[in-house]
Amino acid sequence: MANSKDQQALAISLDNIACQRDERQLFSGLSIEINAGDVLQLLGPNGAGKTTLLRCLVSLSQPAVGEIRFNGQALHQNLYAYRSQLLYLGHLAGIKSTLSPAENLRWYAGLEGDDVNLEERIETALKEVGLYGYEDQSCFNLSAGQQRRVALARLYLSKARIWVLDEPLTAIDKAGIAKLERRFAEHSASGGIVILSTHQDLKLDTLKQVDLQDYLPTPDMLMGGL
Amino acid sequence: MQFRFDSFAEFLSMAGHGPYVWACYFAAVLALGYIILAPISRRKSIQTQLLRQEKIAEQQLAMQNNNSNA
Amino acid sequence: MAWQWFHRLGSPKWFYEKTTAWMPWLLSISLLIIISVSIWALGFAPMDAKQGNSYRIMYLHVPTSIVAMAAYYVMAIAGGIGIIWKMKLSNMVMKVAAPIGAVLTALALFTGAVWGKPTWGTYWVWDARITSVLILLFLYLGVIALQEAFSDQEMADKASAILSLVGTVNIPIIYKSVDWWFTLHQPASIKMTSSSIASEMLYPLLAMIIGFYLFFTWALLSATRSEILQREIKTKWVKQALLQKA
Amino acid sequence: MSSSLHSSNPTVGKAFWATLKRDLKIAIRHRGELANPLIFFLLVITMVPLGVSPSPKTLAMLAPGMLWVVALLATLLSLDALFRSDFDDGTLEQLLLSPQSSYINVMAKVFVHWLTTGVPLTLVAPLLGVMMSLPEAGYIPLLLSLLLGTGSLSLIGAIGAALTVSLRKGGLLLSLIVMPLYVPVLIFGASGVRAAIEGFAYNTQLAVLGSFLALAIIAAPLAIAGALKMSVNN
Repeated sequence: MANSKDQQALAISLDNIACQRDERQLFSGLSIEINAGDVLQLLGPNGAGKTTLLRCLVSLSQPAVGEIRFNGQALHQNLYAYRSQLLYLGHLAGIKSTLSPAENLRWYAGLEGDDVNLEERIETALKEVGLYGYEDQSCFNLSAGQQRRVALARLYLSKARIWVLDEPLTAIDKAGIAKLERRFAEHSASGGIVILSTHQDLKLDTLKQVDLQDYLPTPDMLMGGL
Repeated sequence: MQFRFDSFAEFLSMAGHGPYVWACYFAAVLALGYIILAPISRRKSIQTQLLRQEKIAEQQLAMQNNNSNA
Repeated sequence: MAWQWFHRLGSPKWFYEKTTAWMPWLLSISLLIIISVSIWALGFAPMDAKQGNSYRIMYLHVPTSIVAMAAYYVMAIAGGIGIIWKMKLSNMVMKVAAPIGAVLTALALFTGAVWGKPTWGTYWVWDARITSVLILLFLYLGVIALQEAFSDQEMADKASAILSLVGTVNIPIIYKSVDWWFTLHQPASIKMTSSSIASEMLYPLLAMIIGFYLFFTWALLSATRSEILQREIKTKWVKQALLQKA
Repeated sequence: MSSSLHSSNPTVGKAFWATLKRDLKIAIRHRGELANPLIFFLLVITMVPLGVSPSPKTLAMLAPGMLWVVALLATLLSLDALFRSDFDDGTLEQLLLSPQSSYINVMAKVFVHWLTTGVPLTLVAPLLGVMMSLPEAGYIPLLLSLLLGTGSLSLIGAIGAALTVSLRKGGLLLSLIVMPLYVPVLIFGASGVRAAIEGFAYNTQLAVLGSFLALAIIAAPLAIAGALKMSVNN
């Protein structure tokens, strides 16, 4: 099954997107094409709307104007296919502190319905993020950075091809960042998509950058053109 | 069709049921009156809100003009 | 074509301008009906053999109960349309229907209770109809409280739409259950609906029901218009509409 | 239900089990909190003889209704926490993003809620029935009606919990919006027990409770999922 999916094309297109938050226009007129193998970095100061855009991209919110399409179809018409390919790491880590790292990852794998060699893969994933030996500790004993790494272990576990990551590099040390960069490169080389927001400089060949400040709404739109 | 009561006092007392009947109709007047007045007073408050905003905008505009003149 | 009409109806500005002309008419006709039937009911209607003069309250109680109930459905349907078609106007109608419905429900409850005193000798009887109206009031208060609790208008609209739709599914069940519960606990000794109502009394009652429906329509439109002004306060046409008259 | 869907899509059953297992594990790790609704149930029932009268006759008369009302309140108390921690740590949005219909995951969560509140409440109810001098004929119907009824209570209550999860002070509001919706369940639950005590058949009441549960299983998760989507969308 995984093989047939690998051959499928992946294309996300944003068509003239505008987002607002609390009645304030954040950006508008944003059109991007994202294809298999792309790594897209969102730039912009705090409050520019990076998180809002990422939440629209995973269909947790809807843009005020415009449409997001997956393989040519609007997201809401294609939701199952889209979400089967999606991995989202939000502002909140999505880790239950009562549970151990392994138990958290087991739940995520269960949601994907993917349990082939699960225990082995969880072990490798935790090893990759430097949490080997912690797999059976409760997460509330872990530090903030370590909790963040539990969430990042999903990047080594999941078969999803579209990664949408909101500030994945916060609270991660230099070595960890280098390792994640390599992981992004691998993912992009195997035909996946990475969309992330970060202030770090990434050293990747396939990197595309979008600065949300280039899409600030024009003054007359702010005044009540809505 | 005829008036069913002999005197006004009788009309008010309604053979002992007067207080109940009148209380109900009085309550109806209050309720309907509230429903009628609420949107009107709301409209008024929106109007004053808007006027205040306009005033502030005018003031800012005047200040900007003063600054540019100076 | 039909869709064009539907979208225009969804435009607050179009709605506001279109309804301006109707408002005085609706209000005056409805008040005319309500006031004239009230006068008739108070002074000219024949006395009921069993209940005496207290039955004159029926001309208030029955129409308010009916309209209070209908208002809930109007609210829920508006909420449903707001969720499915994301129509702004529909959300506003839903929001303003709740307080109007609650006031009418409270009035129905009050008149029912006061009517009970001369009829049954006590203000409060746990009879099926009054209990149902009381629960209807709670449902309204829930929707209003939920609407108030959110600072974000869009979330408030969605939340109260979902709640009122859930309530709509529940209302028939609640009514049937309460009916069933009542027959279980109270043998049919207290029965307040007279089995056959004389046409002389029936027609004014029907007129009153129509009057209340018209009044509710006016109230709904009027409150929606205020809500439109509030939510669209930043647009040019609202500024013009409000400042010209000031 | 999950088995029929299981055949059409193998991942649906897995998602259901994954969420079920996860929530059960969390519930077991927080066993202390599991006891809270039960202790509340016990405390309120203890207050009744103190506040009303210790005479067995009076208590027996109050027992069916009292036991049901307090079970209902205990369920209400436990509801606020149903989605709260998932909302706070971000797993709620992850759950809603899973490719399976949210129906499945929501169902799993509510099922665990029922297992950890409805079932224990049902199991201690006979004990409290003794304290309330419940006549002998009432125990079986009390157990059955609570078992069926608490399922509906969990499902309906979860709608309220989902609507208020993004509000910091949602607790009281939750009770306010959910309680009117509980009326039918309360009426039929309590009256089933009463009918049995008075020597009548109570299968009508159980059948009605069963149909409420069926309706709630079909419809409530849709409302819950919609409400959760609204709550995370900000």
